[in-house]
Amino acid sequence: MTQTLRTPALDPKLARIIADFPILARPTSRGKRLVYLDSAATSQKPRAVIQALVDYYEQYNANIHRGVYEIAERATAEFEAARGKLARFINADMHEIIWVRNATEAINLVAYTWGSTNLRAGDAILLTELEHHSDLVPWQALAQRTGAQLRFIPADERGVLVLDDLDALLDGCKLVAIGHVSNTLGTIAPLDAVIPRAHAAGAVVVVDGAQGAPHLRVDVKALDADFYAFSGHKMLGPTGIGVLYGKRALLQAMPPFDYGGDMIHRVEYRDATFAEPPWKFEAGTSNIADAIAFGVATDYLENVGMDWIREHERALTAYAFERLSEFEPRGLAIYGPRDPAATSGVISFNFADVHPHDLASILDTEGVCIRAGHHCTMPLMNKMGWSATARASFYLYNSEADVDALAAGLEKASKVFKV
Amino acid sequence: MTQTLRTPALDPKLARIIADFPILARPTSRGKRLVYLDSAATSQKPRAVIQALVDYYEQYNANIHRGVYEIAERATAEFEAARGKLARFINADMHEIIWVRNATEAINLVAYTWGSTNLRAGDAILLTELEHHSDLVPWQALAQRTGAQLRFIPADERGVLVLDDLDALLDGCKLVAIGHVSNTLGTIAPLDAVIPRAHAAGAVVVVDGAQGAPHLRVDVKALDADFYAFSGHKMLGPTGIGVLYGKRALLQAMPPFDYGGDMIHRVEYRDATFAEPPWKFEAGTSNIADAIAFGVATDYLENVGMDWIREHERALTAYAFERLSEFEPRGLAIYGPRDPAATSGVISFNFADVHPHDLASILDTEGVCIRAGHHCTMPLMNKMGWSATARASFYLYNSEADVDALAAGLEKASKVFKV
Amino acid sequence: MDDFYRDYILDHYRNPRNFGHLEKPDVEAEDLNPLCGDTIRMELNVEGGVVRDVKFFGKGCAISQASASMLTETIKGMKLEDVAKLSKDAVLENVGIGISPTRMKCAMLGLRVLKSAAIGRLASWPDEE
Amino acid sequence: MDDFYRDYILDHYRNPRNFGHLEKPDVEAEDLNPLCGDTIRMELNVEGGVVRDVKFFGKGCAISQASASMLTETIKGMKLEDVAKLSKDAVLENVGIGISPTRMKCAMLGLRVLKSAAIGRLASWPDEE
Ligand SMILES: Cc1ncc(COP(=O)(O)O)c(C=O)c1O
Ligand SMILES: Cc1ncc(COP(=O)(O)O)c(C=O)c1O
Repeated sequence: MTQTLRTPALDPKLARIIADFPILARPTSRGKRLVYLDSAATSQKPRAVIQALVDYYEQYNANIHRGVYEIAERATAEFEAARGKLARFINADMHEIIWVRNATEAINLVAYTWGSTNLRAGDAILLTELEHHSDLVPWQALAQRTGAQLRFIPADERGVLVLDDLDALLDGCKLVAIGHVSNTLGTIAPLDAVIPRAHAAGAVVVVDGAQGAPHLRVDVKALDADFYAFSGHKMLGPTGIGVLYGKRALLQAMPPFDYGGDMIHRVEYRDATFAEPPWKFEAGTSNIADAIAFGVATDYLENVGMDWIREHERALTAYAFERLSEFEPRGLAIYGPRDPAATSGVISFNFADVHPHDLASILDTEGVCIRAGHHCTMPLMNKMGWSATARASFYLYNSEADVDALAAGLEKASKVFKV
Repeated sequence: MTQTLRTPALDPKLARIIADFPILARPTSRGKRLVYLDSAATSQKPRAVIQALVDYYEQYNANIHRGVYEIAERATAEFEAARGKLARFINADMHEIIWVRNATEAINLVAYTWGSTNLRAGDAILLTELEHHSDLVPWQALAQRTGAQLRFIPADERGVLVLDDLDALLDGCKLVAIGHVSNTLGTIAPLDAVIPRAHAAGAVVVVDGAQGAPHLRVDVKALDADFYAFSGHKMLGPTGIGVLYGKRALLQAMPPFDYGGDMIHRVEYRDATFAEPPWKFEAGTSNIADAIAFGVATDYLENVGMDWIREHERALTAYAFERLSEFEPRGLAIYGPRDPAATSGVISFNFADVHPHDLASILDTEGVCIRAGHHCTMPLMNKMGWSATARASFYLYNSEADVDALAAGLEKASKVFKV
Repeated sequence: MDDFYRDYILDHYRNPRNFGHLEKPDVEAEDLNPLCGDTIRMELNVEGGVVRDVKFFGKGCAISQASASMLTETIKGMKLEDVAKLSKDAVLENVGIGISPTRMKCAMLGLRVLKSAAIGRLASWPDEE
Repeated sequence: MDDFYRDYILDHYRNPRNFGHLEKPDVEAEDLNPLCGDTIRMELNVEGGVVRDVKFFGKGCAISQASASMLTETIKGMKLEDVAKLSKDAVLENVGIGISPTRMKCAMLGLRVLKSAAIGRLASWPDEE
C-alpha cells in the first residue's frame, strides 16, 4: 500500500505543525509514512524542543543555583524561567511548580508527604474507577501504610463517571484523586462538579493531569485543584521531566519528599532545616536540560493555541468515529462515549476476534502506531470485561490522512484475519 | 589577558577529547576561552551524547515496554541496552541497575525502602564526616522516622577518614553510608577496609558513588558494595538520569518506592502485585532518552579508558598543586591531602582574605569556572572552621593550560584584592 | 510480522488444541504477561515422569494462544524433565517464523508457564535465558 | 564583575562599619544565604520609631559584607517603617554598579535581614519583589 506523504487538502497551519516534527518526515523501515497514533503514551517532539536540549548542552551546560560563573548563571536563569513558563501555562505561581520526573512521581510525592502526614486509619481516599495505575497504586500503598480506606466513584459502561452517590462517597473523605482525562477512553472528568463538593466535604483534591494538560487549557486557579500532576513527555516535552503543582499553603505545610543537596536551608551533622517550596521538594541536581526544554514545549503549545488543539482533536475524533463505523458491520466495537466533545482525542476499540496486539502488529507493518493492551488500567478492563483494547490517540500533528491510514490498516487486518 | 585556544604541547589524545566537547570551543561573552574547572558539580558532554538525544527524538521517540510498533521496539531495545551498558560499566548484572534521576534519589530510594523496612529504634546508621548533604540528610530523616541513631566516622584535619574506632562505631550498626570520593576535598574513601568490616558487623553498605563512578574504575562485585548510587550528569551523561545499583537479593526483598504504571505485575482496584527488579523500582514513564544517552556516555568513557582518565587527573592535580603553591606566600591555603594519589581531581583552597565567591567572580571574568561555597557539605565546613572554600575540579577534558588559566586568574584576584 | 499470521496460526488461535481443564492435574501453573495482560494456564497429567495429558487455558493474542496450543501438542509423551529443558527454539520451530522482540514475550508465555509447571516454581522467560 | 571590586567596596569589606553587637537591641534578625552559607545578623536600637543605632555581624563575601556595612550607614536616623519599605535599589545605589544575577542574593542578604528585623518576620528577598 503506498501512501502519499501529505494529503492535498491539508490545512496550512497543520502542514506547518507537521513540518516542525522531524520524526514525522522519516519513513519506517518498510518505507511507510510514520502514522503516529499513540500520543496518549508519549508525544512526538518539535524541532524547537530538541534544539533547546542541544543548545543547553553545547552552550551553557552547568549546575544551577550555586555557580557564580557565566554559564551557571545562564543555566540557572533559563531553568527558573522554564518554571515560570510552566506556571503561566496552568495559571499558577512559580513557587507552586515542582519539577518531578513524571506524573507518576508527582502523585507519589503527594502520597508520601501530604498523604502520610494527613491521613489516619479510618479516613477515606476517594478515587474513580477510571484511574491509571499511576493514580491508583500509590493510593493503595498509602492506604496500607495509614489504614485509610479506598473508595471509588463508579463509571458506567461507556466510561462516564456516575456522581449519584458522591455525597456519601465524600463522607469522611480526606483526599480525592481523579484523572482529568481517562487515557483509556478519553472521557473528560467532571472536575467542575467534583472539586467544589470535595472541598465542601473537607477533602483535598489531587488531579492526575497526565492526559489533561497536553490537550485541554488548564487553569488550576479556576479548577481550584489542590494538586495537579502532569508529564512533559506527553505534551511535546522530553522524557524525564514533569510537574507537580500544589497550592502554596499546602506545599509549605508538607514535609519534604527526597532529601539532599539543594533542598536544604542549613545542615548540621544531626539536623537540617529546609528551603522554601518549590525547592524544598527538589533534592539533588535537577533535570536541568529537560526542564528548560519542557518550557520550550509549552511555548510551542501556547503558540499553536490550546483552543486550536482542542478543536483540531475534536474534529479528528469525529472523523475517526465516522471512518471506524464503517467496520462496525464486521465486528468493530468502539468503547467510551461516542461524543467527541465528551472525550479528548482517544478512541479505544476492538475489531472482531482480532486481538489488539495482533491488530497493532499488522498496523505496524503499514507504519501505523497504535497501542494495544490494558493501558495501565487493568481494573477498568476487568470491570468492563475487556481483556485488552486497541487505542488510537491524537495530537496536534495528526491529520485526517492519519485516520485514513488507520482505516486502511484495519482493512488489511480484516483480510489477514478473514473478518 | 588573551589565552591561546590550545597549548602547543597538548597530548594528541587529549586534543581529540577536547574537540569532542562542543561547549569547550565556545568563547565566553567576554571572548575568553571557557576553562571549565567545575566537573565535580556537573561534567560537560561530548558530541556523541548530545547526538544520542537528538537521534532518539528525531528517529525513534516512543514509550517503551508496551508498544508493539517499530519505533517503540527500538526505543525499548535501546533503553534496555543502555541498562546493560551501565551494568557492564560497574560490573553488575543488568537486573541490578535501577534508573533514577540522580544519586540523591538513589540514596533516598534505599532510605525509603530498605531503610524503612529494616531499621528499628536503637539501630545505628554509620556515616562519615565527609558526606555530601545528599548522603546525610536522607539518613537524618530515616533516623527520625525509625528512631535509629546516627554515628560518624571522623575525618582528620586533612579530610582523611580515621578508622581507629571503626569496630566500636559498627557495633549495633545496620547500615553504613559512605561516599566513594569526597566532593569537597577529593579524598578517596578506604572502601576496601570499611566494607568487609561493615559486613562482618552485619551492616549493609550504601556507597555514594556520585564522585566515584565518574573518575575511578568501579567494580561493585570486587568492592562488595550492597548499594552504589551515582549520577549521569557528572560522568558525561545528561541531567535527569542516574543509577542505583543494588545486589539482586536485596532488591528482591525490598518493597517498591514509587508506585504506578510499568512497575506492576497485576493490579486490582484494591490490591496490586509488582514486577521483578529493576522494573519494580521504575514507576511511570522512564527518562528514556537520557538513559540511552547515559549509556553512550559510558561508551565514551570506556573508549577513552578509565585508567587513562585516572592517570590524567592525577597528573593534572599534581601540576595544579605545583602552580597553586606559588601563591602560598600570599596566603593561599590548600585543604585536603596534598597527595594526588589519595584524591580524585578535586582541590579545595582559600586565597588570603578573598572570599571564595569573590574569587570565583573574578575568575569568571577570565572564563575560568570554579565553584565557591560549602559544596553541600555544611557540617564538614563547620567542623573544619571554613566558612567557604574555592574548589577546582578536573576531568578528562582538562589540560595543563586550564591550570595555567586558573593561576593567571589568581594573579588577577591578587591584584584586585591587593593580596 | 504480517507474514506471521498464516493460516495454521490462525487455526490454532481460533481452534486451540487441548484447550480447557484437566479433571485432576498433577502439576499446573499460570502466569500473565504483565505488559499486555495475556494469561496462560497449563495443566498436566504425569505418569512415571512422562506427560500423559495436557490442557491449557487462557486468553490473549494469536501469538500467545497459538504458541501455547502448538506446545501442548509438542509435549505429549515427553519426559517432564525434558519439558523443563525446552528452549525458546521449541516455540520458534512451531510457529515457524521470526517474531519481533516485543512480541517475543507473547510467544514465550506458554512455554514459561509450562516450564514453571515442570520445575514447580516460576521459570525465567525463555527469551532471556 | 571585576569592576565591582573597587576600593570603597574593599574598604567596607575589610573595615566594616557598625560591625559587632549592640548591648540591648530592640529588634534583631539573622539569616543566611543558603546557596553559599553567608550569614548576616542585624541589631537595631529604635526610639520613637526611629533607628538610633545599628550593628551588624556576619561573615561572607565582599559583596554581602560591604552591602551590609553600607546599609547600616544608610539607615541610621531613618524611620523603622521606612526601613521596612527599602527596595533593592537602596543597596544598588550604595554599591554603585551592576551585580550579576547569582551574586544578587549576596548583595541583598543584608537588606533582607534588615527588613526582617523591621517587620518582625522573615522578609522576602528584595530582588524577588
Ligand atoms: C559526593 C556527592 N554525593 C552526592 C551528590 C549528589 O548528586 P546529584 O545532585 O546528582 O544527586 C553529589 C553531587 O554534588 C556529590 O558530589
Ligand atoms: C491518565 C494517566 N495518568 C498517569 C500517567 C502516568 O504518566 P507518566 O508515565 O508520565 O508518569 C499516564 C500515562 O500513561 C496517564 O495516561
